[in-house]
Amino acid sequence: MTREELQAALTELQSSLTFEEGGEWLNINAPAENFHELALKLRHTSGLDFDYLFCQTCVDWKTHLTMVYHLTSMTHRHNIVVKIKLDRNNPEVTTVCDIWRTAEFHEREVYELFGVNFLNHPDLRKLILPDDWIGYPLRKDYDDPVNMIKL
Amino acid sequence: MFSLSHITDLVNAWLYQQFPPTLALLLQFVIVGILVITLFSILGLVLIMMERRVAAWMQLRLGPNRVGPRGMFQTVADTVKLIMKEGMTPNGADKLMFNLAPYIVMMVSMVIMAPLMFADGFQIWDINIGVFFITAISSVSVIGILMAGWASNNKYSLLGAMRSGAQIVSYELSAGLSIITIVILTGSLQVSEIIAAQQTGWWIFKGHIPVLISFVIFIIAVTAETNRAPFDLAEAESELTAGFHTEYSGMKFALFFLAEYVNIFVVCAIGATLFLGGWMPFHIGSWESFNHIMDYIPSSVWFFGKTFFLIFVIMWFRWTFPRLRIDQLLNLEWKYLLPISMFNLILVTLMAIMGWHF
Amino acid sequence: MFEEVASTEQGDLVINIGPQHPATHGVLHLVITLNGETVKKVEPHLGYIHRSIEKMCESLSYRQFIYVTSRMDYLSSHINNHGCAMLVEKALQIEIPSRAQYIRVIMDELTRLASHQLWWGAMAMDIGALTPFFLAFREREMITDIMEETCGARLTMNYMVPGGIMYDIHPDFCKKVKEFIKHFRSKIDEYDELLTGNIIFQNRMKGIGILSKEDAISYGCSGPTARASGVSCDVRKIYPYEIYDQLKFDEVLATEGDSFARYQVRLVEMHQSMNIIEQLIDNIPEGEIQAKTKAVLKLPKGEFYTRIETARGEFGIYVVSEGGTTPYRIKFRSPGFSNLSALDHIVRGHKIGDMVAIMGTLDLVIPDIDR
Amino acid sequence: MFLKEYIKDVWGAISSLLKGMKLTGYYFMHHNKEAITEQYPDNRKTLKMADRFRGEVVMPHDENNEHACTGCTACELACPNGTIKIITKMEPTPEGKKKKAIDTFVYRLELCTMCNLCVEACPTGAIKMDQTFEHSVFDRRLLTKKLNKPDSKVREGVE
Repeated sequence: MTREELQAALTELQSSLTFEEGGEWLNINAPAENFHELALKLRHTSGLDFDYLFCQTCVDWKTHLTMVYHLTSMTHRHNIVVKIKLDRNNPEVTTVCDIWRTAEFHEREVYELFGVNFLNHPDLRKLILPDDWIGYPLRKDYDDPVNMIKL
Repeated sequence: MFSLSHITDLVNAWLYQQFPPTLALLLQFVIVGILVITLFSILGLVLIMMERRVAAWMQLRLGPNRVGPRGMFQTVADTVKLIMKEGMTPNGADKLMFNLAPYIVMMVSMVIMAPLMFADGFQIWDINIGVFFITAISSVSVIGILMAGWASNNKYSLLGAMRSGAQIVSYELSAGLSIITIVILTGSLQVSEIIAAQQTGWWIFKGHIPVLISFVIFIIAVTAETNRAPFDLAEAESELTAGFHTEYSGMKFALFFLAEYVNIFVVCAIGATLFLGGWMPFHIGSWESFNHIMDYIPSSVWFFGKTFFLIFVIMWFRWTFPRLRIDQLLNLEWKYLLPISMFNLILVTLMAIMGWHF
Repeated sequence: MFEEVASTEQGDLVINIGPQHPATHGVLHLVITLNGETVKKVEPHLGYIHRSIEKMCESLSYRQFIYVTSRMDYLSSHINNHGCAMLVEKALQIEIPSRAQYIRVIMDELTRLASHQLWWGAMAMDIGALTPFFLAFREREMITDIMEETCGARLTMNYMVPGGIMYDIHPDFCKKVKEFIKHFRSKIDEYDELLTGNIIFQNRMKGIGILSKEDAISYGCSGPTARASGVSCDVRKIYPYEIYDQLKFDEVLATEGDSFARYQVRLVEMHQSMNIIEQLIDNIPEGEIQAKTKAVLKLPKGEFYTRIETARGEFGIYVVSEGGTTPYRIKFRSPGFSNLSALDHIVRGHKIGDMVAIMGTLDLVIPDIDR
Repeated sequence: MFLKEYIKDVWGAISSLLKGMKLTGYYFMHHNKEAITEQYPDNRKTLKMADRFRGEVVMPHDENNEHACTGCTACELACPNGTIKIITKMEPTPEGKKKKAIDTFVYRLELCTMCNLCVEACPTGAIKMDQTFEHSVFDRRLLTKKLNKPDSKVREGVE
């Protein structure tokens, strides 16, 4: 599907979506509430079939966090980027690891590096950092005088 | 012709002349013990060196070439290193079992040497159930490995030992069955008689296809029994780091290592004795002059030549094949080797009864 | 982790494979729960070689951050660098000269070959065959020599720069590459003789570790791992970059999804890579090797994503730029990370030996997973 | 027929194994020709590194003890690891004006990743990569090097 068709199809799916101009692929801003429903629709609506979550990450904008989901469809070869704005003090979003299994590890990574809490995640533990680590290293205000080398 | 039996007879006569019979016998025990230990250490050094060279040459490498001329003393240097290392015992280990295990493994491989005939008339103990003795004793070595694995208090060791137990117990069967084929053909369990029966030709040539089959099965089974690749599941470096001897260090590890190589020597010597005629020279029917030349080669050279050829074959396996999985290993034994050797046994029996061999 | 141990059933054995273990090719830590020899559960614990490259890149300029990516997947360092250079070029809309494109593609394919050779040897070592490792290194040595001569280093080359390549190829380059292709074509049959046809190897591989197509997609697998399950995901074919759309090569696909399929796919990919190099090596056009770029690169405000096919799969770079000289946020989508997440699913119910073999066929490079 | 299949299986298995053994056997017999080992410390005399091999950063000086470094710090800015530190001084020119010149070119080998970015960035070609690769020393402080030789001057005409 082309960008315009995708935009139309997605608006039909959920009217509360807003779209960003520019960018290589269609960027969608979705609300954090009911994200799981949207994700299910994205995955299973025929014609969309976003079955491949190839990148999932988070960006710290100092005022808020943004979850970024890069989705593609293995059958139709179209891509979208879904962004969810999260409250920085209490970031919470429903997990998508029951829809895309790869999200399990990616969400664990985001959980420990950004402190985003994924609701209903089956196994939300630290993956990379030691279990007793305090703080979220990839946040912009993170400071660790011991382990960080400033050039 | 030069023969070792003269020397042994001379020593024997001299001892009985000088000392009372009991003391003479005891002195003979001591001499034999020293000889076996010497042979043991020499074999360890030579075989480990050989393994390294074979491995290196098959792997496009040069092998050890720094210590001594052409790297000959590399194993000596390694032994010195291992002796000087601290022999650690893990904290939760069963101390007695842990320390005993390498010696049991070692002793087993020493005892099996007793009925081997190293040359014409050069034998420690010509027991009349020689072959049976060997199969009986060699199955004790699994106890040492199980002890080592269990006492180490390490999960890798435990898994390795359990694998090794399953493996050795299974492969003993087909090794035994293939030995029995020769026993049937010879009609004796005595090692000297088995060799004497091959005066007219080695069993591998005289026995047609059935003996060839049992020879192949024997080689496979002993490779498995000595925990060599492709059946090195007890060690399985990429799976269990070092298997049953993960926790061993220093000299205790060296004993395991040495025992493995001596075991290889022993099983290959048995193979050479049973199938390749032991110290018997290679003869071809009525080529008298050729047979005479062959006779001039000392019998010990024949024996060691054959043994080392088999050892080389086993090393060749190790550096070529990937490792089997544990269930495949047992499948191979129970679904392929055992039925084939059972069937083969019937064939051999038939052959022996009908006298179809040469 | 301790709760996990407590919750396992009576009689289960929990074993730590790693962080130092011959099978993990680095410092991966797997906690496996065993029932006898059968694996019930595999739980990767990562981070032993985590260097926080993503955070580091936030303080490096767009010229500087390329060299760091060599250290991620060190076996396809060229391709990682290439991806980063491509991202900068895409954001700044730089057209790179065709000579640079040709050389880049040749370098990529040589890297892929070297990586697959090392994988072949290492995987053979995982299943207990030690000789293939040396055979693989014999051929790989030729590639690293070529790399050393042209790029100046053997492993972490840093040869790609935004706008082209750092310097021109060595005068002997074409000759040596042709020599290598000729040599490797004659030697690749040995790989089959020694391993592929071997009955023990086939029994160890066939029907083991089956990853279905649906699972491969769901787990985000890419590269040969996914292609062995029938997922068409070759970035070179689907989203062609540089001159891949003008080249004749096949996307290697298998449908079985087992270890043997993954093995075969990589082996055939080696042939394909050689074909690609042969198409290019005689036709490198003359001309510039670098496009004109500014001394200080500033990416426009926005978000950029580039993907590139490394030897292990799809490598993605996601950059959020605030318009400055350094990235605001950078995320590397490493193929190994997603492939590793499928490990637990594939391995369950297999024996320990199979687990090691499956890990070998997944071709994990731990710094790539940990970043 | 079952037995025929069984024998065929066994034969196929054995022949596949023999094929592999043939290969390793070949290498065993031809080890002199095929060995690929490099006897590294022994072959130092004949060992030739590739011209472009990046071992460490050096600053070539000519016979008048002059180099081409103006102390512009382009390399320092280009270095991703803070490997290079340039300390400048003010030097009087013949016309009586004061001019910025290099005092010390500090190069910390232990931080260097041999990425070649400094050499690329240098506008005057003052530094280059050397082919040495045996860098191990017993004292870490020896890895911090001063690249410009004592009393060296910047070459005439280099701006």
